[in-house]
Amino acid sequence: MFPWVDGFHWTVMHVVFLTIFGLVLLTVLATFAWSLFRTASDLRSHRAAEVCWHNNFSQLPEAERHCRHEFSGRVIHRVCPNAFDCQHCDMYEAFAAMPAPALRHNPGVGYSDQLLYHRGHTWVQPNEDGTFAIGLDEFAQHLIGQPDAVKLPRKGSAIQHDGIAWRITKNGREIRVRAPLDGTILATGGPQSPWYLRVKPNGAVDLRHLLQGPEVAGWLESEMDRLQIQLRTPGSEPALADGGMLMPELMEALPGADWDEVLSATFLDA
Amino acid sequence: MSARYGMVIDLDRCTGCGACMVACAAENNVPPLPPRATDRTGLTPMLVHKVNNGVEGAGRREAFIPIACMHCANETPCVSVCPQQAVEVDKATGIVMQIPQRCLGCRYCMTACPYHARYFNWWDPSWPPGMEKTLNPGVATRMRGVVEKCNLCHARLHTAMEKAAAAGKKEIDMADYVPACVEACPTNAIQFGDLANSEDAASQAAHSPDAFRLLARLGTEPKIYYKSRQAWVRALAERSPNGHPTEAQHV
Amino acid sequence: MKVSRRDLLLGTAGLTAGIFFTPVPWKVLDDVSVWTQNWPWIPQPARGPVTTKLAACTLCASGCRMRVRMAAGFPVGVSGSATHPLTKGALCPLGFAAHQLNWHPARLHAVRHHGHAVSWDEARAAFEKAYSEGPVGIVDGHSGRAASTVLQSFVAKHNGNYEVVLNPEEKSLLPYAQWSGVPVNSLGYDLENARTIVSFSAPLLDGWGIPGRFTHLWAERAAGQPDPQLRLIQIEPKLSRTASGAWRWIPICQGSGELLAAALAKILIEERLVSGQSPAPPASLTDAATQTGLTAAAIRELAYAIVERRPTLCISDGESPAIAALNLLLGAVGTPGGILPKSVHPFAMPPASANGKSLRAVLIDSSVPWEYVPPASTEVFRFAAWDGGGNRSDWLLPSPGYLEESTDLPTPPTSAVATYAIAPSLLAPSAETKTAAQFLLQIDPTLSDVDQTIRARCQEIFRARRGTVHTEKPAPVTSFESAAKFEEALRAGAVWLDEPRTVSPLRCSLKEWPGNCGRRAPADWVDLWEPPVLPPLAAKLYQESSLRETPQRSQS
Amino acid sequence: MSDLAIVDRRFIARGEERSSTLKFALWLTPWIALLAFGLYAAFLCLYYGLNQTNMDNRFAFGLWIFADLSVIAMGAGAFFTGFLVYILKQEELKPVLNSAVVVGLVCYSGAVGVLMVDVGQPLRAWFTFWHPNTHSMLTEVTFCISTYLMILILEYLPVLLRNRQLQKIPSFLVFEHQFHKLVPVLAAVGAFLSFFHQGSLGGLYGVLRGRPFAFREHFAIWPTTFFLFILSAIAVGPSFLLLVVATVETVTGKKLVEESVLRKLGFISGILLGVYVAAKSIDTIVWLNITSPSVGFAPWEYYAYKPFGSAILFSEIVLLGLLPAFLLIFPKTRARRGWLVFAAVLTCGGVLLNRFVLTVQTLALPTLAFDDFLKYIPSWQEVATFGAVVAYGVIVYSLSYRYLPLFGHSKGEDKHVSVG
Repeated sequence: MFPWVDGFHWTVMHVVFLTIFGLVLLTVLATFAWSLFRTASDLRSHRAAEVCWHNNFSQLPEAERHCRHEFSGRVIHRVCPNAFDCQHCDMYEAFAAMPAPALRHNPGVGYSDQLLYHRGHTWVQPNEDGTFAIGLDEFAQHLIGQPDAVKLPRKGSAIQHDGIAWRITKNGREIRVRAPLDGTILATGGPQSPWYLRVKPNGAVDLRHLLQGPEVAGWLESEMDRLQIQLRTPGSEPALADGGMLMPELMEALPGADWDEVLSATFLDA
Repeated sequence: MSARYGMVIDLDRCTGCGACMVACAAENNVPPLPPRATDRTGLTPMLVHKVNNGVEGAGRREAFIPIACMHCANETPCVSVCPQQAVEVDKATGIVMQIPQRCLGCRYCMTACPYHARYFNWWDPSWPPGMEKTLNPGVATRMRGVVEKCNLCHARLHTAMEKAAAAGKKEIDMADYVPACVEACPTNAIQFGDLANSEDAASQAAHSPDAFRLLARLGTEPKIYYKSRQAWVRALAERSPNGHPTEAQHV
Repeated sequence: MKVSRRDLLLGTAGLTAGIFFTPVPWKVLDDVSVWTQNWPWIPQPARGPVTTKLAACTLCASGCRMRVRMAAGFPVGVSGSATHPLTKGALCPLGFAAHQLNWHPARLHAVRHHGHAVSWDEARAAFEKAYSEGPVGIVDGHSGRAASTVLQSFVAKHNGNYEVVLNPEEKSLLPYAQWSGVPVNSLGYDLENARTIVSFSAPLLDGWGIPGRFTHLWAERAAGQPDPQLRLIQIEPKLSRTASGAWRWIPICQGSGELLAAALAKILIEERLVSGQSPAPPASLTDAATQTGLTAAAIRELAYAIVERRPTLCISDGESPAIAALNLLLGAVGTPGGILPKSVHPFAMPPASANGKSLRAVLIDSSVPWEYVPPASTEVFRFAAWDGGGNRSDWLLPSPGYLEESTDLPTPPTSAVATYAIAPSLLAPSAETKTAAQFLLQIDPTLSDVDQTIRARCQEIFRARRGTVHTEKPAPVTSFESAAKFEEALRAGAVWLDEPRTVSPLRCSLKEWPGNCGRRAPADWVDLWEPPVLPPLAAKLYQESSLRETPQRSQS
Repeated sequence: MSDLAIVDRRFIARGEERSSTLKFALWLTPWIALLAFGLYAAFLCLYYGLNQTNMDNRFAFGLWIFADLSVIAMGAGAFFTGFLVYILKQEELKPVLNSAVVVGLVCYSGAVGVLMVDVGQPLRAWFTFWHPNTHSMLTEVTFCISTYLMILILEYLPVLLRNRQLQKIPSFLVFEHQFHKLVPVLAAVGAFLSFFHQGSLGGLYGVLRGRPFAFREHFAIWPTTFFLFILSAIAVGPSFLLLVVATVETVTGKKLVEESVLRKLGFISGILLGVYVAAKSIDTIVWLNITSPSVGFAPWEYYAYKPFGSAILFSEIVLLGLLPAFLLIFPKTRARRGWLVFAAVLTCGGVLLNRFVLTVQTLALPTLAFDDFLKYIPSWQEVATFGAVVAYGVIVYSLSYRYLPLFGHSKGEDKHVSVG
């Protein structure tokens, strides 16, 4: 470009000067381009879900990061360091070995011992044919009630655990429901059918990170407590727990509440 | 050819009439600025300063110092600072050239010039209707927002060179190259010539004992010389010749 | 196909990156830069061949010869003409930008009556009515021109009154005219042969007389020299340009110059320092000292200084009999280096006459400066190229602008030698303009018209076979074979210069020392310099430099 | 809650305490007004030309150049903190990194904005890249500042992407995650660039042979002012950052970072300031006794004009140099919040004064024997434009503080603080 400027004459200084700045510019742009490239490859290799989840988890308030064994009663207080991926927890075996104290919880919301629960309020039901059914637990259902719309993944598409499995819209709020496990979508149900997704796991299945047995009750109870606190506005208590049971269509019932906060906390979202 | 054009201005002969300023402005198509313009926002490639010897009463004397671009030959302050080569020293003539088409108007060169010989176009140039017919064809008008200064009537040099070329000569005839201010001076106070040529009257005058240059100690080797038989005028060369500021102040 | 957000992002990114590999952005940059380098709304000079013509400046009576550079039919530059015998190439600062004057915003383009545009016919009708009702006065600012004869013969025929407005230089010569009977415009200063010049506040280095004439002498013989061949003694209250260029500056109290002159005369007579004859001044040295603010010793010293190098010539700023008397005493009247009568022109020069009639109307020629105040209760017809505002004028009559009128130029004031030249018109005068002479000629066609007069004058000079013609190099008049050729030369810019007059004593009869005429020294027009209409460039430059006080500057 | 407030809340990170939408709007209003007014003034300057300012041929640089130099010095905190954290591994400074980036971005973009108004032909500014004069300090400044501004924008990107709503877009979050790994590279490049242009800004005046008040002899190819500027910039950077954080804490009434972090900033600032003052003193002595007299300028004459008496030199070096350096280094005073902030204010004041002296006094002083001492009062257009930059800074910082994780998460540990 320079030679076109009449009267411009190259000097050694120009070469040195422009080389240095060329390099600087190159470095900067290369850095940018490289991260773009890495991002693209991450997205292609489905590592996005993991990255996002870890990021979100790191932002969760401490109160939402209790170790499951607080609910099982094996520890008094422990904050999960592993983004709820118990299979990577070096304490897993140790805790499993400990005897679970018999506790009686009354979460005030229905649950089933046959189901494995994800901390994002989805449950997993293993079928004998090796596939799994995935659904929304009663807590979440009562909260949301009848959804305005549901956006389910396409059949045959893949989901990653802790990634976004499907989206529900209610009262203009989008709820992102996290997938409890990895797999490929076989069939999709919905609010009407008993389950939302039927999934074929890819390869060996490891469900150690899902809650089961007594800890479920403990977990739900703590969730109820949280809900109590978050919804505590004058005159709302009776509405919330109707005879100790969580009433359905809670969002309809309490339009004034800060649902953004509640839903984010419930579905472990940012 | 490698000339070093310069001037020797005899301050004793200067009556401060201002003819050089007017002739310069007319030659270089300097626009008449709005009434708001002052001695600090004007366009005066040649500017005559009025100075005095600081004495009160009958002993008081005044003198006039015409100041144009000094065309510094050494470490020319305005050249090295320009970020985009809008100021250049013409190797063949020693003239410091301002290229308004390249200037972005950062005014760094103006802060660099110790002689305040550079001027910024604060206004869009404009003339009363019809007056643009009287613009000098040899010189392009400048636009707002750029710096300009004396270029020793480069257009006239150009004409002289064309004439020489037409006659098949290498050297120009100095009679053909006379800057407007030199031509205008009613007392011939300004000698113009090639300082590199020892035969040249100007270059001889530059070596006379009365000759001096402004702020010579800055080491910028200005090519505009001054001369005066009066000691107090010569003393104006330096801000503080021997550690003491000269009495004279700008009137 | 379905376009996801990701596709869009990638698409835009790719597009932005890709665009830099097309010529588009670079072309745009280039165009922008070119555009910024010639803003379309900035006027650029017309290209075209430049020709140089000789012309004469008509801003004042000096009639300096200029070399005017013309392009596309318009003047684009002015410079002095080194071969001009009087100016030697000098011009006044205004001259260098005067070629722009015709486009001055104050230029008059139509006849105006009390501010309203009217037609020439109405103006003519009004003037005819006026001089039919009573005597009219015609005021001339530059007497001796062919045009002046028109004005003069008109009043002669219609029982009018011809008045000439003199400039300060001419006024300073009035006393000698009164004492000797020689008309003012036949008197001049022989500066070239003087060795001491005593100036009483005369701005000798600041626009006095013919540009370049004195400044050259001063520059060659005086400037900066400790003991100059030409001693300039400036007697002036304030340190003017002339004062600071002078050999000696004698600061005196405002308006005490004439008393000082008297005191000097007293000393010169008492101490027999001079041979010249003049009545004894009544002044006493002591009250001269008190009034001037000088010590008696200083005055005596000054008296000795002014006669140390003769010839000595005293010059006053405007009319000043006492100073004229001092010149008489110094023998500086009618001798070389003093006040000399010019050779009488071969043709009759109209003497400036003013006899106090009560006038019905006044017609003011465009050569009259705007400062001129017309007599009260007269209808004023003022010719002017520019509206200088100010003084009363019922009728403003647009006259040709600069370089538009062809006129002849008789000897400029203060010149000791007679000259004659013709200013050609380089620009066609615009249709709506008329000179006063043309105006009168339309009213009275019997008057001899300007061009005839000029031709006649050329013939007379040619017949007299005296003097030289100065173009590039001087040639004697005799070298021209015909009057026509001679006139042609003059019209091409040549100047006729008479032979210097062999000394002719100037008989001045002065009974007694003239009393102080009580004339206040004129305001320092030199420093507060704002003639009604300045060339815009000049106005601009004096405003943008500390060189002269302009209204803006003097306020701040 | 009004709908607006609800939407507003959705952009604020979960669990972060922020003032109500109304209160925030009220806080912004005056700043937006100031910004708008300033933009109008800038428009006047661009449309009618620089005759709108009170600059002139003798005072060719005015308020704006002073503002640029100061603002860029203040912005030095950005590159220097990044340098400390990523290159010198001063991990405990991480909490203020994001703040530093925002401050830097604001300062540099503001400076560039003002420069575009300041030059007579902004449309030609890019000519410097087209046919640069490599001997000009200004060329170096132009190249460095434009490149570094680019870097700052890149560094700001991740902070921006961690906004509550933006981070819901997976690709953004992943990009942030990846980009964050490379930020040390940018920090290094940024440090390199800043080193040069901070210096060149000083060189800008040091090379003015025609202005003996500013002229300094060359050291290699650089005048001493080159190095003094770098020193003063990295000395004032942390102090200014400290001030910003302290101010935000006062305004919001929250404890945002550990006191130790601020003390550390103060200490670094103090040490560097000490070194700077020492160097500056030596430079001044050499200049007054050798450089200046050798070109025919009596040193004492520089301080012969009021208000630029020698008091200005004293306050620059002692009151606003030595004193704050002492306050910041001496543990007892550093430990006290009040003294810490006070010292930081003094430090900033000192560097501002230094920039002022160099830009304004240099031009005000006479050079020719018959020159006057010049006066210059900026026109309202100049002041307003300058005000716009300040307003712009406050607004951008306020928005960033409200919607972005400037100080990591005040809840939970700052495992994932972004970039410097």
